[in-house]
Amino acid sequence: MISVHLVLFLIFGAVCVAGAINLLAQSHPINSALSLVVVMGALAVEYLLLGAEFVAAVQVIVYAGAIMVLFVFVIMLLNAGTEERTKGGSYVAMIVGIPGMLAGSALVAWVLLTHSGTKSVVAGALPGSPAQVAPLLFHEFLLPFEVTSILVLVAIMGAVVLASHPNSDPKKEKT
Amino acid sequence: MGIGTFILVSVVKIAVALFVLLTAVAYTVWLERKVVGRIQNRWGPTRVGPFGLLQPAADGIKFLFKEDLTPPHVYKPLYIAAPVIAVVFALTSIAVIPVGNWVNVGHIYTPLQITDVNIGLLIVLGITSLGVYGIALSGWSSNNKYSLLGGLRASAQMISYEIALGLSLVGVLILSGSMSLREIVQAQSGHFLGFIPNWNIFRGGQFVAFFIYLMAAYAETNRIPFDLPEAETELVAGYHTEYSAMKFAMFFMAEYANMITVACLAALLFLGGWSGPVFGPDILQAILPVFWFALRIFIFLFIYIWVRGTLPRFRYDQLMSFGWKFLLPLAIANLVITALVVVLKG
Amino acid sequence: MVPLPYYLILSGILFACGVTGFLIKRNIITIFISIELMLNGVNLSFVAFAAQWGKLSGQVFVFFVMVVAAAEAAVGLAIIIAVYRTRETLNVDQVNLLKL
Amino acid sequence: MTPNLHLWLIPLLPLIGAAINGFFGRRSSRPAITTVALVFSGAAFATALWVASQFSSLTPPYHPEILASWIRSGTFRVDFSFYLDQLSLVMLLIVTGVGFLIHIYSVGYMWEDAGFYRFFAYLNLFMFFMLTLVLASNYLLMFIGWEGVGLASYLLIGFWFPKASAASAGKKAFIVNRIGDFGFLIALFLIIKHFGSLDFMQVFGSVAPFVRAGNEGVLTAIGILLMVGACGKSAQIPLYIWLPDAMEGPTPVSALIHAATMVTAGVYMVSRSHVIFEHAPIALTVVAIIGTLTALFAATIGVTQTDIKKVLAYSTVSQLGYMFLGCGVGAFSAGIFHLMTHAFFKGLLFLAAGSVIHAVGGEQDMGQMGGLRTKIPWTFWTMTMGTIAIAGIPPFAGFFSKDEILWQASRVSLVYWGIGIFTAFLTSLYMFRLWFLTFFGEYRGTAERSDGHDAHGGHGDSSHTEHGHGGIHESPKVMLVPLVILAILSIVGGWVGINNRFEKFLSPVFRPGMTAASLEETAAPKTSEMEDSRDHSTEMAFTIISVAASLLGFALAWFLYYRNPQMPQQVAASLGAFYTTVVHKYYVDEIYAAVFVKPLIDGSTQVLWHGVDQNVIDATLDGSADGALEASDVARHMQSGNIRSYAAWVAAGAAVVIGYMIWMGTR
Repeated sequence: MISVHLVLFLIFGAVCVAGAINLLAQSHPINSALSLVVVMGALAVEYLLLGAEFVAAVQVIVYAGAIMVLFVFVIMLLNAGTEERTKGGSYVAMIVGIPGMLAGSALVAWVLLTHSGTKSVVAGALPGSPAQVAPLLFHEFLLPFEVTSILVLVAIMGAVVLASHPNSDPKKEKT
Repeated sequence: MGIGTFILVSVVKIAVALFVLLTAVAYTVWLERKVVGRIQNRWGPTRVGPFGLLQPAADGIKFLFKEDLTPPHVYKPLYIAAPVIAVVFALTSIAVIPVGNWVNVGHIYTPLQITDVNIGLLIVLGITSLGVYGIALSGWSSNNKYSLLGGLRASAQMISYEIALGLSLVGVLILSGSMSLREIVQAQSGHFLGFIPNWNIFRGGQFVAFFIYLMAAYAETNRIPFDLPEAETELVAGYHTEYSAMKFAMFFMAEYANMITVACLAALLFLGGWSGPVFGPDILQAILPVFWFALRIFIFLFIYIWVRGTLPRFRYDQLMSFGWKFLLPLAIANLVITALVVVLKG
Repeated sequence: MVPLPYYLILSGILFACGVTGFLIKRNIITIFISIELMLNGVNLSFVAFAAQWGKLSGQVFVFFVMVVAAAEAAVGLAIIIAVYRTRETLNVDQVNLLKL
Repeated sequence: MTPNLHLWLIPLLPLIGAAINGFFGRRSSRPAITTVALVFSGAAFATALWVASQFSSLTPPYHPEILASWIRSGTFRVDFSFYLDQLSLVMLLIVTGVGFLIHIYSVGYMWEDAGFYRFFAYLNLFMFFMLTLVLASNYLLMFIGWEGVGLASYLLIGFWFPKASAASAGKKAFIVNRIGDFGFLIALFLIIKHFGSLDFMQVFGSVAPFVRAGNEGVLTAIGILLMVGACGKSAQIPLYIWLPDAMEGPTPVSALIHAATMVTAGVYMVSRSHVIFEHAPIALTVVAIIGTLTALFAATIGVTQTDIKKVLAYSTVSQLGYMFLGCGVGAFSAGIFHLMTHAFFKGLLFLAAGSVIHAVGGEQDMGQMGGLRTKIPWTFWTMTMGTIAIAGIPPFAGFFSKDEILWQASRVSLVYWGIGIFTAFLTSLYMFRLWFLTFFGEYRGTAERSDGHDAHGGHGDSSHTEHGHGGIHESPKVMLVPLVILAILSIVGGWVGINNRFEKFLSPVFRPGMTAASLEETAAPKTSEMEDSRDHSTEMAFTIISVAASLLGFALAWFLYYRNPQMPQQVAASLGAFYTTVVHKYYVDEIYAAVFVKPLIDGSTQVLWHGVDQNVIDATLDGSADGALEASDVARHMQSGNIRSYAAWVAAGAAVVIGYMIWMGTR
């Protein structure tokens, strides 16, 4: 089963990377969004392999099922076409950003490969079923939980205020 | 059992489940036409076969051989992908639905269920929530204002009602203390007060939740009275205006498959699953629960059709305000009360 | 048995892709999507570390990240809509009033 | 124990008056302003009198009064503390008394002036600072008063600031005083450095051992620097030049500040720090020489002046010279004595002169006066008293004090005495010259042409306004009353000095034994046997000689300016160059302008302004500003308003941070 685990990891990891690359390659935002959905789905499987089944489920339901739908919805609403290649733009992003990003990731990769030991995790190493996650979430992390709830409330109100015409019913734009 | 047998059994189960499901879909369509016909004082399909029983097959063949034309201005990749997505997700969710007890076929002891995961319910919810993409993308990619409006409506409506749907199920989860559909069903076994079955709708007092679930399920499946995405009178056919032939059939299948899925969930969560009087020889003991389960599904679907034949359509803002201002608070209240009861009973 | 660094490197790749998308994309929505990609990469590393140290806290953190991401998506998309209404474009290079 | 005298009340009262008049005077009526000013200055005077009545009961006659702690750093501490001894008591009475009288006088004199409230606010302010100066119990507080009176005098000299000459005169006074204050400050620093305190008693107490430790040089330096300060304030050579110009101010100001009180602050300061001077004979000699020279010098100038106030101004300078001479020969009590009497008669003379000027409608040139005797009898008689007093004819006040000083000077060196006698002769000469020119002969002025009775002192004094004035007339009562009082004082004021009562009264302050000892150090040995042998006879002889000198001066004045008034021109012509030199005040102002002022201005303009300020400081500043501009012009391109470039910077920064942390971690 070990090999199966590794194989599954590699397969879905490849799917993840492919999705990410596609996200970059596609020039149409909706394709990017969908490829991100693919990435999320594959990540959910990775979570399952790690045993975090509840996380995986929430990943699918909340992330892929709600947030990304919101993205797609907005893309449809604005009917965003393929992005136009404006000249000028930011050369800094190319000159500084890309090398910086590459350098940073190279450093991180080097550290991971050399200093993080060779500890391995078996499939389902840490069973994160709702029954195990719930106590943690509602006892130890109760305060953050409530705070995030308030955050969400504020975010909803802010979204309504931002996205609504002064003379229109906010509900339609909120979704 | 070894991995080989595991894979074999899985494949067999998948094939059977798909066959049964698609057949059910086809005959749900037939059933609907018949029942609505009777409600509207018509006969419905009668020509093909006895009582028009072969009508679904005829429709299928028609869909298959009809010209599959693609309008010029559509965004092709998604236009093609959308129905596939819709039908795939609709069919996938059947994978975790148990239809009966464990059975012993030959010397293989296996559940009547493709796979039993302990978060089955969550998986179902997730997959159905992904089903939105099919409709939304179809609406958008077909580059047609009717379709776009339909798609927007559909996605907004489905996201809104998902919340009420999920919250209405939480009460059941609290009662049964598990997310595995099988365990939920087992938690509803037995009777109380001598004869009343131990179903959540009775015992757990989840009839409010059941009502909410019913409403939300209609909305989720874009059925009357919430079928605004495909409101013929205003949007021609909504998101699948531009679709024809097999693609259209895929949306059709997806819709009815979703109906069956929600029916299964309703049966499993509220109506005690496949529990029922079991007697007779082993084979009968194996079959009877499936029968009881199918019966519940049939009743549920009948209500679906009945409602369709009866009720008019909502207005869109009515739909939204109904979902957000009525169902959602009701579901939350039900959740809180259930939780309190469970805590107080210890 | 999968060595933990694999997960971490996968998450790193995803994060790097997100950064790159942020850098090379001109469409606000795409940039926003890249941000979500970064968040996903981080989540993966959270879960992986949770598995390594045997602490579920890591997974709980993922929930918080998701909630924050949801809030961020709501507000951010609202902002995008507002921007589109006012400037009729989604190209960030043309939404650069924030200069001296 | 000694009763609490509440000395702080005395300076405070005028301050309150100044505040009230200064803040609310603009909108209040003249009677109200008058009331405030007079009430508060009078209250100060009354308090001073009460203090004087209590004074005999004080034991010891040194009465410190610490009000608040001001500076505490380590062992060095300065308090807001007043103290009272015979010396400060005398000064207190002079300042408050004469000040009060002049307040009264000013009411009449300034009545018509627009800046009525301003004038009294300044006057009260001056009283406050002067009293602070007098009552201070340490050098720093004294310095505050010192600067304060300088400020008040600046404000009052430039009282008619629209007139350019007045403004410049004020500035001149201020600047010249700065020079003196500079010396004073350095002296204070030296005192702090070597005595670690500024409190009079502590400093004076530690002087003797300090000298015994062989630091007489330092002490001499301190003394000379103090003298420099005194020169600035008291208009001594070489810093006297501001006083004549100060006559631009209203006449009461000239009387109060530039004759009676402020200019004597230097004398007070020197006598206050007599201990230092007694232990620094060289400094003492310097004081004496400066005083003598100033007396003679100013007197000679005074003879030739034609402006009545200028004459009085130079006479003031010369009289101050007398005082310093007295201090310089160790006869501090004599100096203070002359200070007192001089306050009486010179104040009187100035006020009378103001009355004269007021009478003839602002004319200050004696050439335009004459024959006023009958027209303004009160002024005439009071001025006569003052003249006789300053001329030093017994039994008037001036005689006693001047005679005392000359006598003490003669005990030190006959040179001082001789010059003093000659100066006395010159003094009576120019004073009687003024007297004759003003009140005798026939009227040479043109005041009749004007009419109307509106323009009084204020406008009259500001000689640019020559408008309406009703003939020649006597001043109002409010101006005459102080004249009379001061006249009486300048008659009897000297009698307190008969057989050294005044000196004995002050003896607790200036311990005569100490003085004698210091004199033995300073003067020639023969002075010491003067003490007993030819003491009384010689004193009589010297007295007679000085009186004779005064009478001679009177006679000469009578001969030149009354019997045959055309004579002076011939004399002047015969004197020729010397006369012109004296008329032009020995060209001192011009010399100063050439030697100090012009180089200073040029240096400031060329070197400091154009050179240092513009080319160095401004250049540095502008350069740095431009550099910052350039740098930020480069850096500002980071803020392109483009989200992606921001993200790029973030990414680069993140890479740097990661690298740093890895480096730290792997090290």
